[in-house]
Amino acid sequence: MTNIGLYFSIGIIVIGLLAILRYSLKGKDIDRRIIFLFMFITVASSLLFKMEFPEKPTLIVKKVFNKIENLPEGSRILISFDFDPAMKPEVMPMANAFVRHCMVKKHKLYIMTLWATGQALMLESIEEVLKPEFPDAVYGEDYTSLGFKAGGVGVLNVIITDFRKMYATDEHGTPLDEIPLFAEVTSAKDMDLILPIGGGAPGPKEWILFVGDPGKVPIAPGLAAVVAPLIYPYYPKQAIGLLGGVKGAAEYESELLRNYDQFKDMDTPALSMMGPQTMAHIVIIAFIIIGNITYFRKRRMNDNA
Amino acid sequence: MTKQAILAGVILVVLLSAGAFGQDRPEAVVDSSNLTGAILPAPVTNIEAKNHKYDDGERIDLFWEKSVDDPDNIFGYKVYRIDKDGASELVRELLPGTTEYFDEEVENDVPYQYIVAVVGEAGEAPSEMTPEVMAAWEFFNFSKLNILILGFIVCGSVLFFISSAKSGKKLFIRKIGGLEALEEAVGRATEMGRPILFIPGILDLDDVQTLAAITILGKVSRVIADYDSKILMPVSRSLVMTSARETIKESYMSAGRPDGYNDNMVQYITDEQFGYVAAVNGIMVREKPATCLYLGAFFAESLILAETGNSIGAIQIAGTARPGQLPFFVAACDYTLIGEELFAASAYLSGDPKQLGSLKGQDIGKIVAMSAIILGTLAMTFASAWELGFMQSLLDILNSIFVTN
Amino acid sequence: MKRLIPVLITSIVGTVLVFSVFFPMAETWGEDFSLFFDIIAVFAFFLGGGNLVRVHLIKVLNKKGDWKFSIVTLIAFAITLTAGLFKFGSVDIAASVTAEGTWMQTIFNNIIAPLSSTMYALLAFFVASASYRAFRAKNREATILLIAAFIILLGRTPLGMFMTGWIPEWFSIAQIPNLAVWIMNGPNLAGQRAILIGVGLGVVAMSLRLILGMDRTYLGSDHD
Amino acid sequence: MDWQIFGVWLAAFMTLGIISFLYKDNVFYKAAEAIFIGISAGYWFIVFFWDSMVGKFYVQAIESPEPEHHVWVGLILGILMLARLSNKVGWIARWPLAFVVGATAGLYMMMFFVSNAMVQVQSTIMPLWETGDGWFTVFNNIVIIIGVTCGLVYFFFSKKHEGAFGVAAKIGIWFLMVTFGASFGYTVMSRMSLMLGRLDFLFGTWLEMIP
Repeated sequence: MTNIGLYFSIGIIVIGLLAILRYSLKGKDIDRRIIFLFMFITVASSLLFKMEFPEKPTLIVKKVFNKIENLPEGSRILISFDFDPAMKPEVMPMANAFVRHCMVKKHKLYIMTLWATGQALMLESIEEVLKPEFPDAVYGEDYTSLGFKAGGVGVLNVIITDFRKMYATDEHGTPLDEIPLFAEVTSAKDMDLILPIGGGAPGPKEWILFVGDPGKVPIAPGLAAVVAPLIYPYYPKQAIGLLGGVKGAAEYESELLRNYDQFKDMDTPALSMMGPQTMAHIVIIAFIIIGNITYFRKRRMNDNA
Repeated sequence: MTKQAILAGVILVVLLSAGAFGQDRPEAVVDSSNLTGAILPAPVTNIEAKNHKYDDGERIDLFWEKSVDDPDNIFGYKVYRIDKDGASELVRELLPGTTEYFDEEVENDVPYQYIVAVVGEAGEAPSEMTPEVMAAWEFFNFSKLNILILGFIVCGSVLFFISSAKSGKKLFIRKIGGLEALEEAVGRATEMGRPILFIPGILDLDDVQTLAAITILGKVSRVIADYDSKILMPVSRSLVMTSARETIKESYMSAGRPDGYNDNMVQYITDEQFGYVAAVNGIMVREKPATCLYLGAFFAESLILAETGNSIGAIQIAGTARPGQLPFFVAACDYTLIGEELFAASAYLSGDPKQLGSLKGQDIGKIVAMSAIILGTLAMTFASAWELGFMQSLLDILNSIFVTN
Repeated sequence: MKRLIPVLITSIVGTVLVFSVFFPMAETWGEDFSLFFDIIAVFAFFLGGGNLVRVHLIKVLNKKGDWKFSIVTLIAFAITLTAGLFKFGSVDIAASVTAEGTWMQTIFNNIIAPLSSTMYALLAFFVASASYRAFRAKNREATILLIAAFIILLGRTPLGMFMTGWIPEWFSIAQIPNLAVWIMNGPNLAGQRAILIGVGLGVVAMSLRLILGMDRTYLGSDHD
Repeated sequence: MDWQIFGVWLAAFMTLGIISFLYKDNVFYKAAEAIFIGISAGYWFIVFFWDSMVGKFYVQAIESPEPEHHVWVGLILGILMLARLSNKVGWIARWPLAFVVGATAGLYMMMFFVSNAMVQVQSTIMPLWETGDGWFTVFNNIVIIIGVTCGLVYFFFSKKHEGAFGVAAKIGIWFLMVTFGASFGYTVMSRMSLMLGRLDFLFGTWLEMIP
């Protein structure tokens, strides 16, 4: 049913654009209300009919994916949920994609947060993605969660030398020494990869400066779009790659879909958020082209006249 | 709301627990009771307490080298402050790995001593007591001397060219397209019998861009008064309304037409950003101004205004210093004053040689900036690539000139 | 006299605050100014709000144009003021006027918030119409603008990769999405910096003109 | 009637009223606009009033055990503002205005000079080439240096844009154009998400068409 709606609206948009193109060949400008109408139909239909496009990852995202993909099975990966509900729509998809990817590659997952407000989001990811999708994963052996600890950069300064100094127990009160995952882990330096997700302070920047740099641990941050340009300069020396905003998350989701059949039914919030935006971009691009055609036709007609 | 509540809660808990810790055992300066038989951790070394420079006498900075047992065998550090009567107070507990503490709870010109104790399983290992130190009050902030000097160079050159213009020296000032078009735009509105819309941004009078807008309004309203055309000025701040009225009134006075002015030219709408935009959009489509001027601080509304203005066929001149909004004005308006041009506009429009002189002064600032960038880059490149000593010293000099903290 | 005193006030206050940053004891004066300013702004609102009421009352009394809507504005204004001054719906009189459960909060959530986010959302439409009209290769500058915008737009869609994905890995910078990232971090950064430096210098010169009293139309005239 | 549902319908009508402006000015837009102006003007005054007069002035100057007397200066300047209500003493209202203008000019003069001019100059000083840098990093660094200097040349007021200087100014304006084009393109996406939010409200929360 939805597919019919989707094809129907794409059909309308394409036919409409062709009609406008023909009109513009006469060198006439169209009324801006027609553009408004197109934008409305485009975004509304792709929202209503869940339009999604496969994304081909940019280099900077691909490097993160490849890193997780190529680490040997059983590598230790730490994910830090350093964000609050306001940032959630942008960065939660990244967190979930990372969790899925790490679990499917049978890496050992260490989950924590530096934000008090990140605690609930961290749990949400564990309860709604990790547990239902990987029922075989055993807590303590395949993944573990340290929960929230106040102190920001202070926490980072400690765990770079010793987790046990900061965390006597995990989130559930089990002493770290009783958790198999921590048997051979002393500090954050024992991680094979760290994935800090967020956009404020403390966040990815602090992870790079206080853990990644001094501990020589590879870091691949997931960032809210507004802060992405501020973190770009750390790539490629201090961050092996990064995911910026919904687009980065969508590229990652799409890469997961392409490589793993088992994920074909997973929900892809970033891809479905990208759908309407991509359509809108394409329509805007089309209008820019049409505008230029109109302009050059008009100029030629004026030259001839 | 809930976020703030959570945040407030967290802060409260943190403060309370800090307070609770703080009162734990205030007398325990040297608590080395070795009950468990474990060995005391090594104390910190090279402890140093210094008056924080260039403040109002409110802070003492404490530095030390961490214990050799940090982080394996210690729980953390405790900072004790001892006043002149010998009474000690635990001021803070710190995490392992810490090597500094800034004490901001001190009184001006009172001597204090400090001890940093390493807390381990067996108890606390205190450091040596620091010599007496006072939080002294300084008159001048010498760390900002470079800013003062650079400021003097730039301001000095502005003042120099103002005074040289006063003495009648001729100055060349390049044409600024948007400002050249201004008079023509006002003339066009007069011919068409339609009003001129002036939007001074959405910030209050405590923003420099709004100030720039008001100074430009002074010149524009003079032209409007001369042409006897009509100005519409909806504003989103009451103070801006008051100052705009004074400005326009003065222009009508000096144009010799005091009766042409009335208070309704400037209208307060609402402080709410988009409420104001909704109203301005309404005014545009109903009053159909022939010329729209958007000068000042603009945010997301820039494009909403400029596109609506475009749909009614108005000539639009915009100007803002906010890089984020310039693209929209450049795309949708006929002329745009980019950043610096906005602040230069009123001097340019005044045609007054003294004010034009200040523009030339600004150029000196640009020369300083450009030379610093080029010299600095070359110095840094040579210094790091070939390890040339004198290049490094040149770089150090430049860094000390431009350092800001 | 009527003009001399204000000019002196501007010059003295301005000069003092310029130098306040260099003296530790005066460092907080800037914050004091913000406090004064907030208080002044409240009083100024009596003039602004008064103007609002006056304008709409006149419209209603003269039955001019859209006078019926002016009634709506006046009523809405009066209701909000009353609800806020007496803190309607507030459980605790000491609590914030916009606290949970107050009328002010309800008004904000159900009227102001949807209205302003819709107004904000209109931008999506205006961005499209502005691109159609403005991004035309009229001259060299406009063409550069067009190309930069086009690359960034393409880079943010799968189209960009689709078109240039064939470019080999060693020259992957030429792939449009990567090129888009570079434009943001290279030329865009340079342009932004030039603007910011210019603004910094422009503000210095303008402030000097104001403090020196060279530019003072905002102070009105001697005539009244 | 359920107030929750009433709230959603009210918000939906407000939303549609504003959107209808895209077609043309109409009664619904005028109604939404009138309500918007009245309510928001009142709202912000109330917020500022409680925040500044009570939260700041009353608490600091009167209620506090150690009253801060200088806060009264603000109150006096504020009261002087009201002189505008009278034609005779209206000119006194220029004093607070002059105070605000002077303070803003003085305060921001140094602030802009430091945070805009000096900080940006300092962060542009960087090595063109460092051991281990690829050709592209070097290229990018050169582009930034050229861009900043030529951009500044464009802003020169007191020299004719001709000869080599003119070429630099031309390159400068090109850089500015790239900046504008790129920033425009980059923001398109965030503008779209705003509209998505509103449509999601209309189709989802209000009409319940989205599952």
